[in-house]
Amino acid sequence: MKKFLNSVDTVLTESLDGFVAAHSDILVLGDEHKFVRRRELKLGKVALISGGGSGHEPLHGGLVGHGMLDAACPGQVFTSPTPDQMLAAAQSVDAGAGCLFIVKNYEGDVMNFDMAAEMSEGVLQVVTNDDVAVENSSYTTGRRGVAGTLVVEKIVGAAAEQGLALPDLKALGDRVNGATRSMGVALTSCTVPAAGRPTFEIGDSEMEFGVGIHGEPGRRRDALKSADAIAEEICTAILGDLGERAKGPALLFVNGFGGTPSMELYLMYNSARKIFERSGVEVIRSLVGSYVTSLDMAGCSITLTMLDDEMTALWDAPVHTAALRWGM
Amino acid sequence: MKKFLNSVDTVLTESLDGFVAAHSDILVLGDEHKFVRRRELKLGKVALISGGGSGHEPLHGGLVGHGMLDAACPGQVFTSPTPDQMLAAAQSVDAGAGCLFIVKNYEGDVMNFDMAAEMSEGVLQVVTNDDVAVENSSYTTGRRGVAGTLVVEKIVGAAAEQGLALPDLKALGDRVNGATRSMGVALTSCTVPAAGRPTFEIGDSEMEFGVGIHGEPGRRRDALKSADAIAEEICTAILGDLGERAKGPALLFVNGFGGTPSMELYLMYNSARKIFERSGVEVIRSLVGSYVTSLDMAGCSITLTMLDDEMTALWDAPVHTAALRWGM
Amino acid sequence: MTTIDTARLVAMFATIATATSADRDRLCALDGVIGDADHGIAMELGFSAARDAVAALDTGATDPTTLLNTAAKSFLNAVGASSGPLYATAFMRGAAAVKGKTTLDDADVVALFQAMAKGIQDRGKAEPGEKTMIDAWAPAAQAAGEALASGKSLAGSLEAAAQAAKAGAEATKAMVATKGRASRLGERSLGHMDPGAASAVTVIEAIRVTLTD
Amino acid sequence: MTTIDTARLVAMFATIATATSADRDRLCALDGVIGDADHGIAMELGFSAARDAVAALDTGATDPTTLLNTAAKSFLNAVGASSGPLYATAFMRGAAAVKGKTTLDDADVVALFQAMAKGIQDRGKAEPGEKTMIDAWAPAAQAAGEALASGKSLAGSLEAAAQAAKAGAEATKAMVATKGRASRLGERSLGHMDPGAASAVTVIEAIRVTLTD
Ligand SMILES: Nc1ncnc2c1ncn2[C@@H]1O[C@H](COP(=O)(O)OP(=O)(O)O)[C@@H](O)[C@H]1O
Ligand SMILES: Nc1ncnc2c1ncn2[C@@H]1O[C@H](COP(=O)(O)OP(=O)(O)O)[C@@H](O)[C@H]1O
Ligand SMILES: [Mg+2]
Ligand SMILES: [Mg+2]
Ligand SMILES: [Mg+2]
Ligand SMILES: [Mg+2]
Repeated sequence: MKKFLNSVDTVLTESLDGFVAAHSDILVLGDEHKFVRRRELKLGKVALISGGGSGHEPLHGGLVGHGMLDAACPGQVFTSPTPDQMLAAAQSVDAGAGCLFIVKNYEGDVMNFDMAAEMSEGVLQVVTNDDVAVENSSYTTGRRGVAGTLVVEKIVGAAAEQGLALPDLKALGDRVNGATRSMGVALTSCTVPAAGRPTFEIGDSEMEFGVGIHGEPGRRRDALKSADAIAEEICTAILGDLGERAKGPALLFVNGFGGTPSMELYLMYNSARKIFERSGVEVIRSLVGSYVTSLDMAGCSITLTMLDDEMTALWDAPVHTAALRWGM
Repeated sequence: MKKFLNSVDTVLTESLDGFVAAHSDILVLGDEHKFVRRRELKLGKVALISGGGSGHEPLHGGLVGHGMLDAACPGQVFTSPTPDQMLAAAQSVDAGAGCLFIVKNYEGDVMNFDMAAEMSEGVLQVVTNDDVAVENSSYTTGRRGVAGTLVVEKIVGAAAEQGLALPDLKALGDRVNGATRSMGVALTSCTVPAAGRPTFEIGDSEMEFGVGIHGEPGRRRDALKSADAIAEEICTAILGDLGERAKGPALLFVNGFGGTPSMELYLMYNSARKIFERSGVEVIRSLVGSYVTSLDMAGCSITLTMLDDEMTALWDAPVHTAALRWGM
Repeated sequence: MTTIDTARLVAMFATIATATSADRDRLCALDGVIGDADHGIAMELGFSAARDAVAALDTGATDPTTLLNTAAKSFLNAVGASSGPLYATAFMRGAAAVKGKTTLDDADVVALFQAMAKGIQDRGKAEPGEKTMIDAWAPAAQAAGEALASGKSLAGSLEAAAQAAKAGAEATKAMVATKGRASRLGERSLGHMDPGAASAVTVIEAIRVTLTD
Repeated sequence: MTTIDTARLVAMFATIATATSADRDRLCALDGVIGDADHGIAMELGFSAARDAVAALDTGATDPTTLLNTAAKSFLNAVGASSGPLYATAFMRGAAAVKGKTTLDDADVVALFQAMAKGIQDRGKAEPGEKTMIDAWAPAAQAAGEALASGKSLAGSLEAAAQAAKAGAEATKAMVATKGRASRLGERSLGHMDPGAASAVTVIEAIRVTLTD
């Protein structure tokens, strides 16, 4: 295992300490590293809380700030945070209008957030499940929540900032999730620090097609193909799943898994954009970068969100987080 | 070689096409992919032009936009752009107040930019050489220009936006470069697409200490150490080189080389910050991310720029590029 | 008729903690085959936390409900895995089932046991046959109830539960996960015991041992 | 006395292009030892571009200066390596040295040759002994000048230049790069010929062949 670390036991806390120190203008660290929250709260605003296993940085901590999340709870690597974290976060950021939990669809996460929700008052949840690769996986019942979660967090975050009420935010979150599809491919495995070796073996000219963001198996192991061929298959799966809805304005998000550089991501974006536009999708917003990672895994995912005017305006609304910032 | 690509001959143009398509709100592509320039020029403003070998993305194309570069010329991977590129870029963005070339100190780059400068009117140059790892390398006479180049481009870019004249911008660029020191370490090699195999061999528990951003040799090959030990040695080299100047306010920039995820970069930032602050440096600005990469190389560099009030204000000034954005 | 007081429940958590800790590597190995190899760690962490939390209580001033809720909470906050909410819910439901009692008789213990199984099922929404811990807990709870109804003692009832759990866990080997976690493995999951079902056997056996002598 | 006209210079670039192209793999291999393995590609690219550019000129209406400047520009814009500006400067300086002439006599050709060497040195700021192409070009230029001064023909002068280049390139094997590109290799660079010096021999030999028969 080749990583910058001092001890596998302190990777998370040291990294979080650095993260919060580097962004102390906008972030505060909760006691016992239970959560990261935005420095300035807004009275009467619904609090948006997300979280999940660590190893997907900048998701979710890097998406905390004005116009997006109020708090994020980091679990151990690829492991759900525990309800006391969500409860501590909620207590810290609840501004009197309730909380919305945004949860990626993994059994551990869903059950832990459910318990926290049951132990609180005034909490609703949005569970994201944008991954069209597989219906069930080694971690989920139903589809996995992956990179599309960022899109949900951005759009719902903007609406929360503008004062939308809790039930409306939940409805909006479900709507954005419903308009979003993703699929990924891995060229190499990730290595969980505590495990010390790659999560899966993969040959020099193989790829894992439809991989999950924990390195869990996807649709199949396949020979490494050209960027165009990979994009073609991913985009076709996304378009097929969207069906009739795959027409008109959309956000195209090409996400790196941690070990793939920006040169390759833009090349994939170029392929994907052509394929989508050929079939009647109009790419009016774009995001390219490593935002929802799987530690050091080389690979990428493609996410498409069909936009309406409201969603587009909310996507464009000002945001100031460690990882996404515009308009302020 | 595991990369997303269609053909090694078209990697750069396809990636650039994707890049400009994703950022068409702020960028325009020059004819024959000779340069990327900002969409909106400002009359009477000195034009800032940089460039260099590709493979360091988002440097330099991702740093084109309001408050930073006016144009960037991408060479082949790890190879200088040619003077016709700089000349075409200059012709396209010169707004009547001259051009400043910002050039990383590599023989090929320096000679090519020199020729372009000689063929133009009203051009000055800033050559960055922030890497303290080695005095000469396989590509340079004198120190290499590495991640600190981003800091020069940001600060000079802000000053240009505010209307500073060409000679003053050159002086400022030289001053920022003079206040900046960097050093990097590689855990894995990069793979140049055209070569198809890793640039250097490195053992499973080795690191290349003081590596260059083209994977060129550094100070020495060493056993992989803890993050703290690596940071200690890099920071000590930087502090030693700065000497008396290493006191007071500074920008700490931890840069990933392409294959290292954000979790590890923040952990390194945490280590480095403590070491610098212990010795009297006050970290008042921070940047953590993969901005000056070496294709898919795993590793990172640490850059320290000693700040004065003017430089701090210029760092904070609004910027809107693909890779750096704030204040607008 | 056995009477279980708070102190005995404290001892029960200590025994479960020792047993799951001893079982850790086997459980991790089982999870490594069809999951993410951390189930042993989760169980050890969870039950050590529960053991420590209930050991810190003043048994004289604590009723079983409070003790079980304490165990639930500490288990929950120690474990970020699926097993955290599953066992936490089990103990919370058990706590509710014996609300108001200061000591537990045979029927109370069996009711608690059945509430635990029900809690796991409600939380995880797994059906028997889907290759989860429910395939050990559900038959165990049913067997305990039937044994008690047919006049067996608590010892006999928990004995029946332990045997049913063991058989249920064994049966998961023949199951292909069709829903949830291991389902992507398809046929690959065949022949391997579900780790959560395996640990359920360990937990239930530890409960039996501490509550029946 | 030979008279070199524009057409002969066109032929010269064609010959250099053929020669460097044939030499490509050897030059890449040499660069692979102490540099980045692309020198053969750079030389092939640069001289193919120069050949094509000058071949497209109307030789009747083009003087040597214009031809050499055209070659310089096309070489420069075809090659992103160090050799681009070095050879481009060489040809631009050569062009300046023969400004105003429509054909070149022996002294003109030697002056052009010396200006090229001077251009490389001015652009790259390398001193002899630093293991660069200058270690071939500088002695070659000097030898050509001395030969001409001592009464040799152009053929004899270029013969002397080619021999000096070959000896100079050979001598780079014994040099440890102390400055610039290969210096980090220290002793590792010992024993290997500098690729730029090696290609200089090829270029100079191609010049000799085309301008002297
Ligand atoms: N929905 C569920 N219902 C019942 N049991 C479940 C459910 N999901 C998982 N389990 C049980 O949990 C076990 C895995 O637990 P553990 O490894 O601790 O959690 P995780 O899967 O989050 O890593 C599985 O073997 C299975 O028995
Ligand atoms: N400053 C310099 N002066 C003279 N020759 C140089 C200089 N720098 C490099 N060279 C020559 O260029 C050769 C390498 O050329 P090439 O491989 O084409 O360029 P690059 O080094 O940019 O890849 C070296 O072998 C050396 O002879
Ligand atoms: Mg597990
Ligand atoms: Mg787990
Ligand atoms: Mg070379
Ligand atoms: Mg080169």
